Amino acid sequence: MRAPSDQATGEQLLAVENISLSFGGVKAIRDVSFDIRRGEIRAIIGPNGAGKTSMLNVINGFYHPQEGVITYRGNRRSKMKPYEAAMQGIARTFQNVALFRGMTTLDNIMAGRTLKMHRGFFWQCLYWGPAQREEVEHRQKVEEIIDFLEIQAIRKTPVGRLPYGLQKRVELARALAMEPELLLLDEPMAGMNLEEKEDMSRFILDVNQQLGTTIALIEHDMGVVMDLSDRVVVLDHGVKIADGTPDAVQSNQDVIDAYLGVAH
Amino acid sequence: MDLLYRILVDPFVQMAGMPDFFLQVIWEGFVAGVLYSLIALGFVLIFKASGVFNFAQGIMVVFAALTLVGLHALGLPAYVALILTIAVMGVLAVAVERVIFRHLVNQPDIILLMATIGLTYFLIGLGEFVFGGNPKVMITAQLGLPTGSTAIDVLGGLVILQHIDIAAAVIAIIMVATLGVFFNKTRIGRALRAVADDHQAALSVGISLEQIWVIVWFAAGIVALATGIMWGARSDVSFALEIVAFKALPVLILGGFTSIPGAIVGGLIIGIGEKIGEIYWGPLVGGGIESWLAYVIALIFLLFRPQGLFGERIIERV
Amino acid sequence: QDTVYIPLLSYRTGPFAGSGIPIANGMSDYLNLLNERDGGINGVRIVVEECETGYDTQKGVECYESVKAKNPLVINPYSTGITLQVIPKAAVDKIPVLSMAYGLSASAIGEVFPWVFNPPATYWDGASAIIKYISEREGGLDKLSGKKIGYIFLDAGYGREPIPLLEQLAKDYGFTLLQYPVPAQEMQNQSSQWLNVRRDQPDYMVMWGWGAMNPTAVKEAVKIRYPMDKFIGVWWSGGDDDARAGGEQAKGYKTVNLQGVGDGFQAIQDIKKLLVDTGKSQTPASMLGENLYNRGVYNSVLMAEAIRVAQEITGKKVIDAADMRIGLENLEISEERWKEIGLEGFAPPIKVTCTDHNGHHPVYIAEWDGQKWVQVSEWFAPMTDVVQPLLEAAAKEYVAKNAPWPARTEECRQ
Amino acid sequence: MSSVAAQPVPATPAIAEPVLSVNNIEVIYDHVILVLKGVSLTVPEGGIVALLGANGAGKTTTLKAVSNLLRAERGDVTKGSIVFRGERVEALSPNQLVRRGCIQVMEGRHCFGHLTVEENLLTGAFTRRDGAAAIRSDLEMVYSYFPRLKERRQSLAGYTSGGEQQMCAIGRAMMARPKMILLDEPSMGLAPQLVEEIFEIVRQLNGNEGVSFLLAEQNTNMALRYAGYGYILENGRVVLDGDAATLRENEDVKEFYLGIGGGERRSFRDVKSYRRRKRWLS
Amino acid sequence: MLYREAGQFKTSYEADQAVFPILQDRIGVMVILAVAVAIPFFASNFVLASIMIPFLIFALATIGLNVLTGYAGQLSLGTGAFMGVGAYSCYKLTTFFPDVNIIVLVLLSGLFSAGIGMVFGLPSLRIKGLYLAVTTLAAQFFLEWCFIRIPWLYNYNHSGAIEVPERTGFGGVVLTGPAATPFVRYFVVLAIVVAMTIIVKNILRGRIGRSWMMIRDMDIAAELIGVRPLVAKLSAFAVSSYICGVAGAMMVFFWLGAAEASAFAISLSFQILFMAILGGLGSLIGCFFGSAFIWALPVVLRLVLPSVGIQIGAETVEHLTQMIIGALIILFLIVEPHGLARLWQIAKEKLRVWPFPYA
Ligand SMILES: Nc1ncnc2c1ncn2[C@@H]1O[C@H](COP(=O)(O)OP(=O)(O)OP(=O)(O)O)[C@@H](O)[C@H]1O
Ligand SMILES: Nc1ncnc2c1ncn2[C@@H]1O[C@H](COP(=O)(O)OP(=O)(O)OP(=O)(O)O)[C@@H](O)[C@H]1O
Ligand SMILES: [Mg+2]
Ligand SMILES: [Mg+2]
Repeated sequence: MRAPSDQATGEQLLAVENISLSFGGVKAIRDVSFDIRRGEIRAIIGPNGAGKTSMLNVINGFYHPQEGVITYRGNRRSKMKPYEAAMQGIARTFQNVALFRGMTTLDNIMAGRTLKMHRGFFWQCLYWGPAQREEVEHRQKVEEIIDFLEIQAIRKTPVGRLPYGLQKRVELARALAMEPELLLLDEPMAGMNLEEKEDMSRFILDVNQQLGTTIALIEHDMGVVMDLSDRVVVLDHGVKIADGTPDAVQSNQDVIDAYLGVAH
Repeated sequence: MDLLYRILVDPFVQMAGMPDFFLQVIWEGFVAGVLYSLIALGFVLIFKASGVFNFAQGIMVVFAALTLVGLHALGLPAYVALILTIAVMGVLAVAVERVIFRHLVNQPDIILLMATIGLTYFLIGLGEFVFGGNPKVMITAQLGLPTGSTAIDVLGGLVILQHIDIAAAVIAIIMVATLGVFFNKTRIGRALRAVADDHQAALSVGISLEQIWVIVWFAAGIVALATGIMWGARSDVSFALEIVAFKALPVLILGGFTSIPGAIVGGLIIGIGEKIGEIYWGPLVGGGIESWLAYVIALIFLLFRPQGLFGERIIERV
Repeated sequence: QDTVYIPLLSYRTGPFAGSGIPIANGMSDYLNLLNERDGGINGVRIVVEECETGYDTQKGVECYESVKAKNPLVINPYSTGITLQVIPKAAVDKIPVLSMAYGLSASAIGEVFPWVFNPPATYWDGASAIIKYISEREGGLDKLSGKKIGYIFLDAGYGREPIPLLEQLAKDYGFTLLQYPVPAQEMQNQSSQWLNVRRDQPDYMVMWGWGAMNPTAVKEAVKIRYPMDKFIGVWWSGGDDDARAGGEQAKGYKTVNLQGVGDGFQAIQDIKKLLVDTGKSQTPASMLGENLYNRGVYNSVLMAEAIRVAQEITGKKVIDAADMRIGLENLEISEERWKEIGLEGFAPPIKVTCTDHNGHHPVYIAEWDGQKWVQVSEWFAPMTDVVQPLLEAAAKEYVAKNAPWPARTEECRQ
Repeated sequence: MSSVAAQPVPATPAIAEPVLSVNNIEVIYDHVILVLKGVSLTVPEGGIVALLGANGAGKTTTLKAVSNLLRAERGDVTKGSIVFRGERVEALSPNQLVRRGCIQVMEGRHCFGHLTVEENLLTGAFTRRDGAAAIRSDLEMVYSYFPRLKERRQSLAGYTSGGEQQMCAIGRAMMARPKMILLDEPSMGLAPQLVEEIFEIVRQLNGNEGVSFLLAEQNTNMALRYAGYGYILENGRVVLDGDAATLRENEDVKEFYLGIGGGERRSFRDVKSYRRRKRWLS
Repeated sequence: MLYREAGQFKTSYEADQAVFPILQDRIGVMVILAVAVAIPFFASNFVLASIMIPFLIFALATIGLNVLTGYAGQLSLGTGAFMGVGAYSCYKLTTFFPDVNIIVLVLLSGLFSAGIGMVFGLPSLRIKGLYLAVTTLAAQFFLEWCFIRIPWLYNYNHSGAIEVPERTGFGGVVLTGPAATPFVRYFVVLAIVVAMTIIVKNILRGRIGRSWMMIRDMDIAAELIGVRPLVAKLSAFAVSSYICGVAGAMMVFFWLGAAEASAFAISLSFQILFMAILGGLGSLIGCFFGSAFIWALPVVLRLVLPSVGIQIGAETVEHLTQMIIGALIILFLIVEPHGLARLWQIAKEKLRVWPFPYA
């Protein structure tokens, strides 16, 4: 386990500065700035409706903030298309599972590799030859992920039929298949019991440590957040109210009032 | 240059040159629009309550009108036939719910659409079997609907108003108003929208789909009857009327699938728009453009408002 | 007993049923009458079988294929679309096609279309007859100059077919042709077309409509107060229901007609007695003698007479499709013959020849009196001199475009 | 980890007249997938019963079998019986069941996206006949439980955040004034503070109004603190049941569901390798 | 016990990704193909010309629509018009290139409808779901209007129809025109349909097909994963219209023999849509089921009904047929809402667990 202090020196991967986002009258995010460093696990917490999910949406281009700049890998940008974010190595999972319900687990994960596949239309029509070789190559990568997440048994099951917890896992697998640099996880453990949360935590740590993927994590289970994350940013009503190490955040009175209720 | 003139200037010159005729065009467009709205209204009702596009609405129009005329032909007085026809539409509503929709709760919209297609096949077969395929004359006068026309002297010319068209407009407005109030101001209205959103959740809070569906199919049946009477009075009562139902599509799309006022406004825009388009711009390309103009008008509106004028917002969120 | 098989591609369902039902009734009633009354034609019973097309080309082709296997004498497609499809097949399958006064006008040229027959007149004849009638009312062809004639038509091959001829005549006689196309799906919704009519104020209106288009047009004409006696439809726009829909005000609406109307003819009375009153027919008594019903009867007369002629020429009792073609090519119904078959004054004498599969027979104008059609003009001949060259050119064009079109090999037997 | 000392309601399901009893039911989806293989449970009048189990154990299926929503998923109860307040209910429609006082809060929120938050809440009162005033005051009650909802009352539910939707779904069920609530994963996606609040609300409704609860929950810790009795489901079978207090002391439950094996709370970081799941049934 | 995959181990991903990984399925497909090839040697011309040929052509058109609606989730009501574009372009091509093999022209004509399909697909970026129907409807009616109004398209024929000229190929075999036997036409159609089905299957199981399904299932997520909606949707429109175009050309050239604009009316669009939905959206085998159900079953019923019952009129047969079809559609949906293909799948699953009722 690495000490949090190592992280502090890590190079900055992404920075959001003075982001504001509103929908009509609703101000979802107001003037929030923070950064994510390469290789760290950065948690975003806050009460319901604080703007956490909206923040992730801003980072990967689904929402366009009215104000503010985002710097990713040293490039400043304000507006971009979601698929451009994906091309630059940002992957994510969703709070309300957003799997492709009509496809099998395997296809869902293969979908994550879309950007890595290049064979043209002609070869796809023929299938035999290059297209098949490519398909098999990527299938191998996907199988590794399937092994890693222990979902071999449901490979060929349409995801619509899976219980919620497994769906979340498939979603993680799909995001991993993109081999992202930055992985955004939106409540990956909601609706899981303790044992499953432990498993999921393990996966997340492994991804972070073995593959060196930077992770931004939204989670309401404080145990998970405290144990996994290197730094935590706390939002409330769209405003950043705290930012720092888990311990510091946990004892911050504002955070306790707004979010935790009682000290955990 | 000449072409530009003919596209950009000449039509307006014509409009200004014959204002009485222009007024007549608007009126005809208005009437057509009202009639389109009547068809669209039937679709909206069922769409609101189940999220399903009721393919059978067109044939229901024919079926209702045929029943009315058929019962009258048996010697029943017009009003008795009318009441009996309403009863038949009620029976149809119950049957549709019992036999079809009860078994298809919580299925994807496209499946429900397919079921209404099945229903369409069945009703066409049944209708032709019972009533025969030959056209019949609507019993307009017997129902006490006005016939004849009035010519108004305005703007240096005559504008002819058909009494039946005026009646159609009045009936349509009454119908839209009643249904609008019924579905928007009562708790049934809220329940309807809930059902359209999520069958299962609606069930879970105790909304009775059976009851809701019977109500809306019955309402749609009555709207179909009104539509059948009005269109029947315009041409004749035959299975060809079913084709007219397609006209509801651009209206619905423009107005928004779930909105009762949308059906009216959409109908009027399409009705008036296509008449003006056909009369003043149609000749440039040899006429007959009405068949696609409505869709193009709807398309242009949609590019600005993808959910139609009054449709519910398409929720995009992750 | 000996039988021959005649399929009828009818449509009693769908949007065009309104026009299809009386025709189907007339056709089958007359053939069945021959069976009931005379025991068939020279002792050969006719097996009549309807195949429902719904006026749909797909089903029409299916019907054609299904009846083909049963050795039909002749095919009556009763739809221009289906006719166009079976025309090329006819020569291959060796089954004559009888498209009575519809279908491809150019198929009148027997040299090119040995297997297709479209008596008694083509659409071009019809259109020219209407113009001729108008000119007579105006007091001569030279009076047409400067007049405006509106043409409202079903926007399909059927309705577009007369346009070249009308344009030609407009050029020749100096009238203006105004076109009002009605798209098929707008059949019952013609207010724009009639608004245009109201604006343009044409002196006459000519209509090429079918099915539900007709009653709607009549109603719309009434609505804009168009003078009904200047509104003339082709023979397919002359259904009783079509005019009836316009109510009282439809009085004066005209149609160019090919045969007599009313149930006063002996043969029709026989049908009533032997078939309708005994419940052997689907026809309601009120429909007997209606214009389109009689059209159906006419169609069957053509077939029956052709069978008789074929029997005579070939000497066979039970003829086949090839014989039937010969029968049709030598079809002749004289005045006496019309009388013999109980249809005196029903139609002018008919003659079809190897080269002329149509005959361009005389037509007359009928007017709706609020209850029924009445004849308001003498029988008169269409402008064959204008039509014939056009037909020949069209046939030549057809051959060129459908190369390799087989040359006629059938000899002309008499 | 401090805890609000929750006194478990002493549960004696055998004695008190059960408000709900499920007897040995079997559920098949799509005619081929057998999911519940004989589940029995009872909820005593005024009791809170927790249904625990891993993902896919069949908790949701059980609840839906009770509320009769299964049919909408092409599932079928093929065996066994369900008795709600002395009446067999398998043949009733969900709406009849709601009228009889049993309502379900569905997993995954299921708010009506195109209705505003307030309209969503009002649909909950669909079956009520006790007048607008009563409904109004209940609406205020829900708002007082969930102030966040009041702030967002006019926005379309489809646009609200996950947690807001969850509150909306729970509030909606409360609007029906039920005798019994089937709660499916109420804590999912809620902030910790709210989770506590939700369970407090459950306790209040239970204590003040005598509402019974059948509660499917992953947050075992919470569930067993508030429930009187618990069932543990695995692979479509009940594998363990007992008083909440007893369950909490059970070593296996501690190990797998409470995360306090060995007496101390483990850190998520320290779970070294994936453990083989120990199961009561293999 | 017959349908078991037990014991069939796949040792490579290639084998696992095969279209029919299970031996019994492979055998089944072979049997079906063998039957398809054998049919003409037994069946009457009527069966070939009126059941099999249209059945195959409609199945292909349904595949085209299914690519767009079933796989890419874009509702289309313009299939008929896209088929029309194929037919009219093929007709023009035959006039311009009378000597080129007609099959090549048929395959080329699809390109034109692909192009037009893409143009009408553009609004799909902004307009979704049922609302998208308006663009395809606009396409339907506008194109239909063009088929009537642009006489150049039908070579200024007075009849306003396109007529199929006689064309030979492969050493003098008559392929089109009235002299082409159903036997020959059937094999040409069969070959094209089988080849196109295989190609579509290939596209579907690769990257492009997956990106369509991603857009269908959840367009937002798909975009966040890196699918460009523009490319995915337009490619679906293109492929779909291409297939429909080819089907349309075949419909006229190998089946009807001549066609007016009305042959490509909205009723054709609906007919194909019914086939796609009833067969099962998002299933290739379903396209064949749907086509068989909506086209072939009525034909068979029309033949069979008179022979079992008392003598009834042709129109009564038609009425009964319609009622039966309607009732069957409803019945099938109640039994299995996801179409005939799903019913098939469930049947297979049942077979797999047989003799036990469920797994
Ligand atoms: N597209 C939108 N339109 C309108 N309002 C929105 C939209 N997206 C988010 N909001 C509002 O912005 C606020 C923040 O929402 P967000 O989903 O970011 O919350 P969150 O922090 O993720 O909450 P939770 O923990 O409950 O998921 C909420 O009040 C929500 O209703
Ligand atoms: N509609 C359905 N069709 C087929 N199988 C289903 C369906 N719904 C659920 N299942 C299956 O039934 C089993 C039980 O599912 P259920 O949703 O009841 O589990 P759960 O205990 O609620 O799990 P979770 O904690 O993930 O919500 C799962 O294996 C699931 O795959
Ligand atoms: Mg969120
Ligand atoms: Mg569950």
